[in-house]
Amino acid sequence: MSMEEIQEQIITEFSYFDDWLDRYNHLIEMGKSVPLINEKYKTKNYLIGGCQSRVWLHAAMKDGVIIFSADSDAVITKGIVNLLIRVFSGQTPDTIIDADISFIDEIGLKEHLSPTRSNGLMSMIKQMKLYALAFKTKSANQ
Amino acid sequence: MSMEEIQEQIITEFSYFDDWLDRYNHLIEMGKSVPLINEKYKTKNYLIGGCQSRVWLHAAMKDGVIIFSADSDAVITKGIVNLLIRVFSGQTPDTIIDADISFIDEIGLKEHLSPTRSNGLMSMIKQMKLYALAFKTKSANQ
Amino acid sequence: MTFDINKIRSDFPILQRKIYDKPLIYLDNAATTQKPQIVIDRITDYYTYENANIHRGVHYLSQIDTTAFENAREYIARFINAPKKEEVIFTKGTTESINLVAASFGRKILNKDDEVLVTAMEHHSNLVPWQMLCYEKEARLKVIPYSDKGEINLSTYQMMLGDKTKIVALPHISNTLGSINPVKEMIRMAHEKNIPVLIDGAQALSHLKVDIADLDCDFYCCSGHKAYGPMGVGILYGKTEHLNFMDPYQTGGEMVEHVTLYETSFNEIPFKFEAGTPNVEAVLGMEAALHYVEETGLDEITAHEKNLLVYGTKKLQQIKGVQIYGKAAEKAGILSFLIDDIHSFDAGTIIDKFGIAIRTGHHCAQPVMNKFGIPGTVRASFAMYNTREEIDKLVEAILQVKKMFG
Amino acid sequence: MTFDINKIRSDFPILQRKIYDKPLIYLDNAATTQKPQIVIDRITDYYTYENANIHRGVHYLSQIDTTAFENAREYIARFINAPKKEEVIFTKGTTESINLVAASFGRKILNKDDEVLVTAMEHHSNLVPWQMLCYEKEARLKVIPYSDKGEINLSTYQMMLGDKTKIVALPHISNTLGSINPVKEMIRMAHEKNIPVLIDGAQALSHLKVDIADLDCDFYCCSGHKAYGPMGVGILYGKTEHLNFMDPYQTGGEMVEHVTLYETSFNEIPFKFEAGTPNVEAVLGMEAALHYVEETGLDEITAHEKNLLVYGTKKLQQIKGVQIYGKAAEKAGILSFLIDDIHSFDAGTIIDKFGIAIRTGHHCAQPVMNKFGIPGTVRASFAMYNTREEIDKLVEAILQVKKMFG
Ligand SMILES: Cc1ncc(COP(=O)(O)O)c(C=O)c1O
Ligand SMILES: Cc1ncc(COP(=O)(O)O)c(C=O)c1O
Repeated sequence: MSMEEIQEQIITEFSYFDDWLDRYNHLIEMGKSVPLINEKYKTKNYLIGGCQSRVWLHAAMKDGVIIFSADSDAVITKGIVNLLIRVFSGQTPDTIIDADISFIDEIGLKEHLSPTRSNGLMSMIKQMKLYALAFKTKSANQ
Repeated sequence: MSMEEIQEQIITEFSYFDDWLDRYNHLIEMGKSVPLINEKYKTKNYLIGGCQSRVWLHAAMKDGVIIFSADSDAVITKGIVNLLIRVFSGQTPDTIIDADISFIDEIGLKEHLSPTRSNGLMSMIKQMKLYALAFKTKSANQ
Repeated sequence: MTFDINKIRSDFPILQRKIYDKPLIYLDNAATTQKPQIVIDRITDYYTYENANIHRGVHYLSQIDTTAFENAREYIARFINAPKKEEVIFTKGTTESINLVAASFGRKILNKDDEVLVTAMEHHSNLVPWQMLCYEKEARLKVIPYSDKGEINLSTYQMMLGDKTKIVALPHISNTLGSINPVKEMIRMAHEKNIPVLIDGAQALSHLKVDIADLDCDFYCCSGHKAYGPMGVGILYGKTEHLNFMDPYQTGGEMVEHVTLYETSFNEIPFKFEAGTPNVEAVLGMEAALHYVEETGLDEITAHEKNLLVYGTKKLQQIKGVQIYGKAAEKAGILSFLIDDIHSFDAGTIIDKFGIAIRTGHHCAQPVMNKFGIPGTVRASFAMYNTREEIDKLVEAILQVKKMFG
Repeated sequence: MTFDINKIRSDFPILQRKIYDKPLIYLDNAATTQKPQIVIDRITDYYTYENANIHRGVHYLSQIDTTAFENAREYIARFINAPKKEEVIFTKGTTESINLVAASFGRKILNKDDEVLVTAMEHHSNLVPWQMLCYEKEARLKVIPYSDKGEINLSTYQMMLGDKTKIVALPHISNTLGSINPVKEMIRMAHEKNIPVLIDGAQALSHLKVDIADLDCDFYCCSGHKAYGPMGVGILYGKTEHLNFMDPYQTGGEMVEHVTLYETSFNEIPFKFEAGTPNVEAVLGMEAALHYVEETGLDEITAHEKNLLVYGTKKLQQIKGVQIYGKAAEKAGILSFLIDDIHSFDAGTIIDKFGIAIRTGHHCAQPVMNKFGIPGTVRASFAMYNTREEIDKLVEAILQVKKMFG
């Protein structure tokens, strides 16, 4: 599926929930199914700074696309990570670098987009794009 | 004359002037007749801090009363100094220490009473009272 | 004086607003308090009718502002019962006040192998400046321990006060555990050995009576914004002898007496420590805030917040799985807790949806979190305008959290 | 864009007030500027609807404030054309910004016998911190001279830039003489020898276009309150490489990343330099002020103030016995003068009675007074809301002064 299609899918999914309670319950559900990071990556090196909860993120390049895995000690954060992984994992570096993330606004999670240090969504997206950039540069240099 | 009488006199004197212009002209006049300090006292030691214009103040004890002399490089300040000297000079230390200076308010010069560092009226009064205290302590110790 | 909670609440305009269509329940008072209308009005009036730069100005506005500013200093000095008004220095907040003392006093008295004493419950603002100073001076930072309840053991403390101890820095009230520390007694003990004491009073001002003369502390630091006043102003109280001994901290502007290109002499206290244009607006706003507190009745406020603490503690303890951190016998209106093993961020995110403002995380006191082996807590902290009904709503929110993450 | 002076005047509520029954004529803008209604409203709104402590808060108010605060940083960075928004650090004012650089940068790079260059026209805030630093480090403060007109001689300056020069600190605009210094050229010259340059822009912001990227300065310092914003906020712009190299200045609160009882790691820029609760109110107020300036048109403001300067200079020169200090070809709207040999305090006291706010004295630039051998000057300084009619009133007042002391 293209990234746009996945985003559309997520938007549709969330559109079934009228209120915050159901949206968050859904997010919590999603938090349970996050592609878990290998325990050996749950170290300082893979920690994303600037989150109130701890988030570990790992990325690997496979057949021209990037595969992300992650974990967090907070469940809502895990849910958000899962959303991002659904969108970004399996995409090419270029797609990720140019990705528009306005779908987060549309599913009513805009509050997590604020440029603060209190939540990690922006940091996570930044880190994912940085990984993409790094892989792109690396393959260009090969 | 008692200090109260002098203050009354000054209040009466100023009551003839309706507006600030005449009051200030009077003050400037008074500035010209300030009991001039001996040039040898126009040194750092006799300078009063906290005034925008420079004020030198000297005090001497004579027959149980204090005689003040002063000068300033600004004319209005000189006028104010003169007022204070008329009130305080020739009085006993105790009278000076306990002096109520509300007459300044009554003659419409309250603006110079603000506890600021921009004008020296408060500093001058403080310094005069300090002199009085010093002389009192000195004579008590003799 | 009667404590009229409805009147008080109507004095704070923000309490009329809604968050997610629910009335705002503001329980983040240890982070910053809300402002009564008269504080907002004071600021508006200041900029609408009075604004000018103060000191040395001969013009009318500058004169009335200077008078207002120095009168505010006098009022605030009286409010905290400081022996002299020149001992009250305006800073931008508690953090700056502590940094000022560390730099201008600590740096001057501390030598290699000397010791600085702090507690293990410090806010970072009363910890990191001393860490840095000790590092620079090759001195030792010694940490006064406390019990799991959040109480400092006085005899341990007394034993730690040694010949090498050059300064003690203590929080009046812990911003995480709520403990009201026995600072008067601790100051007395330190003074027996001639050791000066700094009190971090960020959480105390306007919550309980701060009586500098009675405490006899050497330094006291607090912030306006945590005491119903505006942001950008704080107090450093210091004893005259110390302030005169200290070098200036920042230099420039009105704090100098005489300047040539190569030499400068400094003004007297408090001006010596107030470099640059002072925040007149915030000082006048802080005066208005303390006025409001005085009129409302500080004792009544203290009692009201204590009531809320007792009620809130009882209610929270009735919820299965809620663990409260900080159980000192003497405790202010600060309630830190965790629900089961739910992450504080998860809990906070849901509680927020009820229109309830609470804080989550480490509250700038990471060592406290380390002691209890947790990444953070949820913290509800009370002010004069809070009510039992608001605590009931918090309980509802907590039950919802349990349901969602249970 | 048309520059509508009547509209502008009506935007500043204080201009409607009377002093001694006369309309206020505010000509003390170099000390502090007045505030337009939208700045006052921004503050009122902030405390009425939004107030909270920012960063790390998960609750709604804290989140919207954090966003607003960081958006303000972004806007302000753009306003001064700073290359990166993290290079914009909020301080309490110019004085603090300069002290921060002296302490965290100067102290780290300066050694015995090194040199710091300043001009002989500095405000004390850009002089005393460097004096103190040189004293501490046994380094030398070297002073760039200027002509009687108030112009720096560029070739003398270039000659003074030597191997030992470690930092140059310059005023963009002199607060006493009004000279607009050729800072871009001076920065270029210093950079040729790899010497970093700090610009004291207190008098420049909102009076002329400040373009950091174009100037290529290493540090730029200014205050909100001199640029139509609230008191209690200032900017330190610093190049990333310097800011990363520098140690923190004040510590505590949000500027740390990780804290244990004995060790601390610091947050990244800009937060590393913003210890304690930030002055959210003042930052948002400053943003509103700069917005207002942008909408009014900065070029038009500059032109208007230049007009007033030209007009005022002409009018003052027509009065016999008036001596103007500062006659640089490039000059901002700052007019220092003396009338005959009348003391500035005498003149100022009378001028005040006309409802005119001017400043008298040494303007925190005593070395400038020493150069000209005078104790002080009378200073009229212009802002966007001043008019020719106001200058005419000033002239009337000066004539009265001459009459009274003549
Ligand atoms: C040139 C100059 N530098 C520095 C300052 C100090 O600014 P602040 O008092 O806002 O820190 C001023 C203001 O008086 C100034 O005019
Ligand atoms: C105990 C304590 N000390 C110091 C501070 C720092 O206060 P400010 O951020 O106002 O400088 C706080 C506030 O967070 C605090 O709670």
